[in-house]
Amino acid sequence: MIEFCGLKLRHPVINASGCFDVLAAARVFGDELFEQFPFAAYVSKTITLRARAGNPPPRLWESAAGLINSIGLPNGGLRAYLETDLPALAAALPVPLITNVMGSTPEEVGEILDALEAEATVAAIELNVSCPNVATGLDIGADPDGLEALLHHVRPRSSKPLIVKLTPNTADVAACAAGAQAGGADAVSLINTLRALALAPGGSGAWLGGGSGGLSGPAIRTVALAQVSRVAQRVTIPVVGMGGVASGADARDLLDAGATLVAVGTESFRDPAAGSRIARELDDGFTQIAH
Amino acid sequence: MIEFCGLKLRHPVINASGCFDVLAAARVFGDELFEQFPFAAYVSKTITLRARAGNPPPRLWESAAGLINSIGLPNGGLRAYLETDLPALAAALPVPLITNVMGSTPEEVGEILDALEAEATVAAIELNVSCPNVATGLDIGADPDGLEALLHHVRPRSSKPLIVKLTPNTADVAACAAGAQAGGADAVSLINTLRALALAPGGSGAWLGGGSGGLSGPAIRTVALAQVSRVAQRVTIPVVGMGGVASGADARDLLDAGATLVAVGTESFRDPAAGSRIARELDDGFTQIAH
Amino acid sequence: MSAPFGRRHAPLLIRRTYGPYVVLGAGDESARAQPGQFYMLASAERWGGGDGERPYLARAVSVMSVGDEGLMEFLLEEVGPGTKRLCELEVGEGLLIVGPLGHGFDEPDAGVEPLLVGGGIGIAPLVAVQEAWGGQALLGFRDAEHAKAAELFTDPLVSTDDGSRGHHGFVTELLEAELAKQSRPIYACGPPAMLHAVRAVARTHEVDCELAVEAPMACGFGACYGCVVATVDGYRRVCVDGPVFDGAVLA
Amino acid sequence: MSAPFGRRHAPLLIRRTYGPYVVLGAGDESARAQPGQFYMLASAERWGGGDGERPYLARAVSVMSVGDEGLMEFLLEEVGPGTKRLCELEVGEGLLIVGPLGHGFDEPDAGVEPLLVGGGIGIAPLVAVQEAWGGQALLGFRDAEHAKAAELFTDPLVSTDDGSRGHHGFVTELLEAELAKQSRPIYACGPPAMLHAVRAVARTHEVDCELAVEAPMACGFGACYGCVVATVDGYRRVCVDGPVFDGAVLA
Ligand SMILES: Cc1cc2nc3c(=O)[nH]c(=O)nc-3n(C[C@H](O)[C@H](O)[C@H](O)COP(=O)(O)OP(=O)(O)OC[C@H]3O[C@@H](n4cnc5c(N)ncnc54)[C@H](O)[C@@H]3O)c2cc1C
Ligand SMILES: Cc1cc2nc3c(=O)[nH]c(=O)nc-3n(C[C@H](O)[C@H](O)[C@H](O)COP(=O)(O)OP(=O)(O)OC[C@H]3O[C@@H](n4cnc5c(N)ncnc54)[C@H](O)[C@@H]3O)c2cc1C
Ligand SMILES: Cc1cc2nc3c(=O)[nH]c(=O)nc-3n(C[C@H](O)[C@H](O)[C@H](O)COP(=O)(O)O)c2cc1C
Ligand SMILES: Cc1cc2nc3c(=O)[nH]c(=O)nc-3n(C[C@H](O)[C@H](O)[C@H](O)COP(=O)(O)O)c2cc1C
Ligand code: FES
Ligand code: FES
Repeated sequence: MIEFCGLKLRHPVINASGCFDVLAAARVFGDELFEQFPFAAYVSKTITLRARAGNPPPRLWESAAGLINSIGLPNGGLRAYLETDLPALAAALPVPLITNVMGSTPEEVGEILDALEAEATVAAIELNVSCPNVATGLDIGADPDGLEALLHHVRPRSSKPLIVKLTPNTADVAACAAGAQAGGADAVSLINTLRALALAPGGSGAWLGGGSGGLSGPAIRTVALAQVSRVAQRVTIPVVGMGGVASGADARDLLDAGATLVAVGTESFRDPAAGSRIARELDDGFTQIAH
Repeated sequence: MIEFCGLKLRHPVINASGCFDVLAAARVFGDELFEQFPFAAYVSKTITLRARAGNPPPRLWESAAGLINSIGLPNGGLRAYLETDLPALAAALPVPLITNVMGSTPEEVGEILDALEAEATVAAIELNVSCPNVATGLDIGADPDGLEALLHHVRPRSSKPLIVKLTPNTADVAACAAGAQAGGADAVSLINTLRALALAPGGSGAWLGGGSGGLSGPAIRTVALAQVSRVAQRVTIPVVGMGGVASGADARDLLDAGATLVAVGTESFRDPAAGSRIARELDDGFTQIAH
Repeated sequence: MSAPFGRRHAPLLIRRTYGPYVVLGAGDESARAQPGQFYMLASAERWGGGDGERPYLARAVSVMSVGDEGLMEFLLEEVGPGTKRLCELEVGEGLLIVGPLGHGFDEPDAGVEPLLVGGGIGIAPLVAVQEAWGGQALLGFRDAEHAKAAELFTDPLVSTDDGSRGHHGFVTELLEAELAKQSRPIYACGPPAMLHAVRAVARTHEVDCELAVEAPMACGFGACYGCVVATVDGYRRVCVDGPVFDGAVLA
Repeated sequence: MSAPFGRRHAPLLIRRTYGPYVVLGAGDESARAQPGQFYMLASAERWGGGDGERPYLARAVSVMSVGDEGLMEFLLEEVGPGTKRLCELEVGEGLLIVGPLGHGFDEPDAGVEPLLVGGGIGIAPLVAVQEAWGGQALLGFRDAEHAKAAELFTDPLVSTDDGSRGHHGFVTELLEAELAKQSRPIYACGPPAMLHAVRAVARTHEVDCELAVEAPMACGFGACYGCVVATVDGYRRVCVDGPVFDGAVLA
């Protein structure tokens, strides 16, 4: 049993937000999905106040040992989440639910937190601060002081554990993590995708319908390890490490670097049951070391 | 012929600093190296005021489609460069020489620029601003205002074309590029390596003797493309694009994104003549498109 | 029927070629695919190290045929590093498979023989349709070499772009001719331009058409939201809401 | 003699095994290697997609033997994704090669028969030494299975860690015994601990020793400064200043 922000988890492997739609997967894999549920907690895709259609396709580009996505956070909006998804998740999920949310203003974030406050199904909240600031074009979480100010504003709106999902597109991710902690975060998670670009073969501009995108997968694994290590050395709150995890050894590295939990994103695309495999490999690793 | 900061170059492919030691390569490959010289200009490894031994080994870690290095900028220092390397380079090089320099203070940089001023062999200077700031631990080039201030200080010390090699470990590389231009840079080059970490198998801490390192190679290709594109849209000075270039198509992407020249780093390790191959593939691409 | 959860290892049992196309056969006893469903395929060894240091993700491939005891056959055309690696596999080497996935073709009403309109590699799922429910196959290929894959069908009508085999011209011309004889529903799969033309023909002739569409996919089971196609109801994921859509629903 | 500039393609001509070791042979007519030199090797196809999405860089491999008309033979032991891929290559598949590289062993003085001390895969360059200049081979292996590679030498003395063949113990014990009979220079290659022990023995017996050392390499031609080893003159690049160093020079 692992204790994380008051949640009791069976093992340290959870999914990365936006990389596993448990309701779609249940349609595809049926009950077996829940009998062999791969994650110790389930993190939802990012929910926004209003519905978003997401970016026009193409939304994917395969790069060297990685994937660029420009999905654009499609979701039905807060109301649809409360009315449709949450009851379905409450009925189906064998593990705690962490709801990932984003807002383009502190007010928006606050409104979402207020609405989730009454929902017992929501065990914790992950706040995605990789949303671009309209004024600067930078991620709102890229600036330590701005991040701390945002948290001072929204933190009082929720009594649930609050995980801040940091942006990696910053000069000093450890300072951002410290800002999040100072603002009242209960944990931080990282890394989100690295800003990346793919051009269409033949010189006709950006390939992705949304312009640029975010790089994930093994390509970013060692960047993730560096950022997690820096952050874990700086903050005292727990850290959820992610980025390119594909094996128990990769997960072990993040734990060794100071993470409490590890999240699996892109690897689940290659292997839907990757979460269980990685948890098992981690466990085998422990056993091997113990012997 | 390509015109870059007053230099006339045969094609748009040069080497990335620290990724081709022409004097060592001449010992290995003899005259053939110069007969088939792969680059249109030659960029030296970073030179510092005083000699540096570099980091303790191991200095390399292979990652997914990439390489992490922690070389630590070994070099004989400015004096040895002037006395030993420059005359050898002047005698051997069939292309213009760009000398890459770094200093931990503006005074150090200024001193190096002064010394190079009299050297006719040095066609241009590349200033590496990825050196960590002792106070913050961040790269000195990570902050746009700091970078502009540094340049205001050192720019008057040299009449040679000055290329500023930006750091990618920043929230807003375009703002840094704009700072460099405002400070008087004649061109910018990017990307340098992404901060990355590898742990030794078996849980015994950092693998690299220098602790963390920098990620290069195909893994960072699409991150480089995103940064080059952003920078080229922001500045009016020429841009040297690099990061993961392994083929003419990769080089073409950077040129399409707005670069004037393309630099090849890690790919030369796999194929010492990669520069010529990439220039040829680029050329074939042009011809194909023209037909 | 739902797919077994997770990625499984299946040795390659069959490999044969039809002109430039490669048939791969692997056993998947635990699953039975419906016509129009697909699998995500990767090689078990050395998936990577091709052009641009790819492939990395698995590739979506339609079920071409469901044999006895869960033998699945796939038809492949080499277009990039992923299909190259799959096409190079030898019998005895391993595949990693996830599936069957997606929403396939609807079974035709009793007694109805649909028209199966396929273009190029798009013929693959139509082999499964014909095996399951019959139907008249109308197949368009670049040339006679590619048209060798017509052998996979019973009594197909063939067109080629260069006239080297069958009708010289578009497969939609064969379709027009058949519909002129008898109004029947259409099941189609092929390149976007062909599907577009098929939809126009279906509209004119007021017949139903079901189209199997493609989109770049990362996961194949609804996890990444990457494979969307525009429909009258907004973006839909091809992997879970398709790959087969009613032609009237696509935007 | 300098190496041809650039990376070349060489088809694999020979593959045979000695216990767990694999010999690969490829033609490189334009070059002749000196004993102790090495090549950077990669497979021409599918270099990547192994454990951790590696290999990516080429791998340094000693020249084991230089045959007629530039036939180069290499001896490989599988220890990770790069050597795994190389060991799997089949005759006719392609290698990408850069070399010969590095500073090899110095030719012994006329009439001097050196002692060739090899441990495990470190025996590879000593085969080339014995072919070129003779010498008594003293070889240490884990067990009899590994010791099958002793066949590559003329009249070797063998030790094994488990005593399953030859002397039960360390190869340095064989070395002590030989030096007790006759003082001769040493050429050695093997794991760091063995090289350390060999240096100590050489110092005690006041004989010269040349050691071929290893370091992780990215380029093999002095470009990356990644492969340094500490010497009495500071860090030196193994790929251009070595891989063979005078034992007295290493720090
Ligand atoms: C439901 C479904 C069923 C399918 N059934 C079959 C089938 O039965 N048989 C079959 O052969 N194929 C089938 N396909 C198509 C097959 O999945 C693709 O051809 C395959 O994924 C291509 O991979 P590749 O590596 O060979 O080529 P890629 O290099 O991935 O290129 C394929 C196309 O993708 C684009 N592209 C180029 N580079 C990249 C990049 N870096 N990242 C992303 N896109 C890029 C280009 O438009 C290119 O033409 C199906 C696809 C779907 C969605
Ligand atoms: C001059 C020279 C000559 C050589 N001659 C021979 C020879 O004749 N025959 C032969 O078989 N070998 C030879 N080697 C050794 C050979 O180059 C290595 O065994 C090979 O590079 C290992 O690659 P790999 O992918 O198989 O294993 P890797 O996975 O690269 O592992 C090899 C070792 O590197 C470390 N390592 C693990 N992961 C990584 C990583 N991600 N990045 C970097 N290091 C890692 C570990 O210590 C591991 O034990 C020689 C080496 C040198 C320098
Ligand atoms: C297709 C895709 C969609 C994603 N969607 C979200 C999202 O909605 N919210 C979020 O916070 N992160 C999202 N991410 C980022 C992941 O949660 C994760 O931080 C990142 O992918 C790195 O992990 P990985 O390399 O294991 O994929 C997404 C990533 C991918 C690849
Ligand atoms: C081994 C190694 C050494 C490097 N040394 C330097 C250096 O001395 N100065 C510098 O400005 N950049 C240095 N770099 C960074 C490269 O110049 C280049 O910016 C980076 O590697 C990205 O390009 P690539 O992916 O083509 O290698 C080095 C990179 C590598 C891999
Ligand atoms: S391929 Fe991932 S959602 Fe369809
Ligand atoms: S391996 Fe690059 S300098 Fe030796």
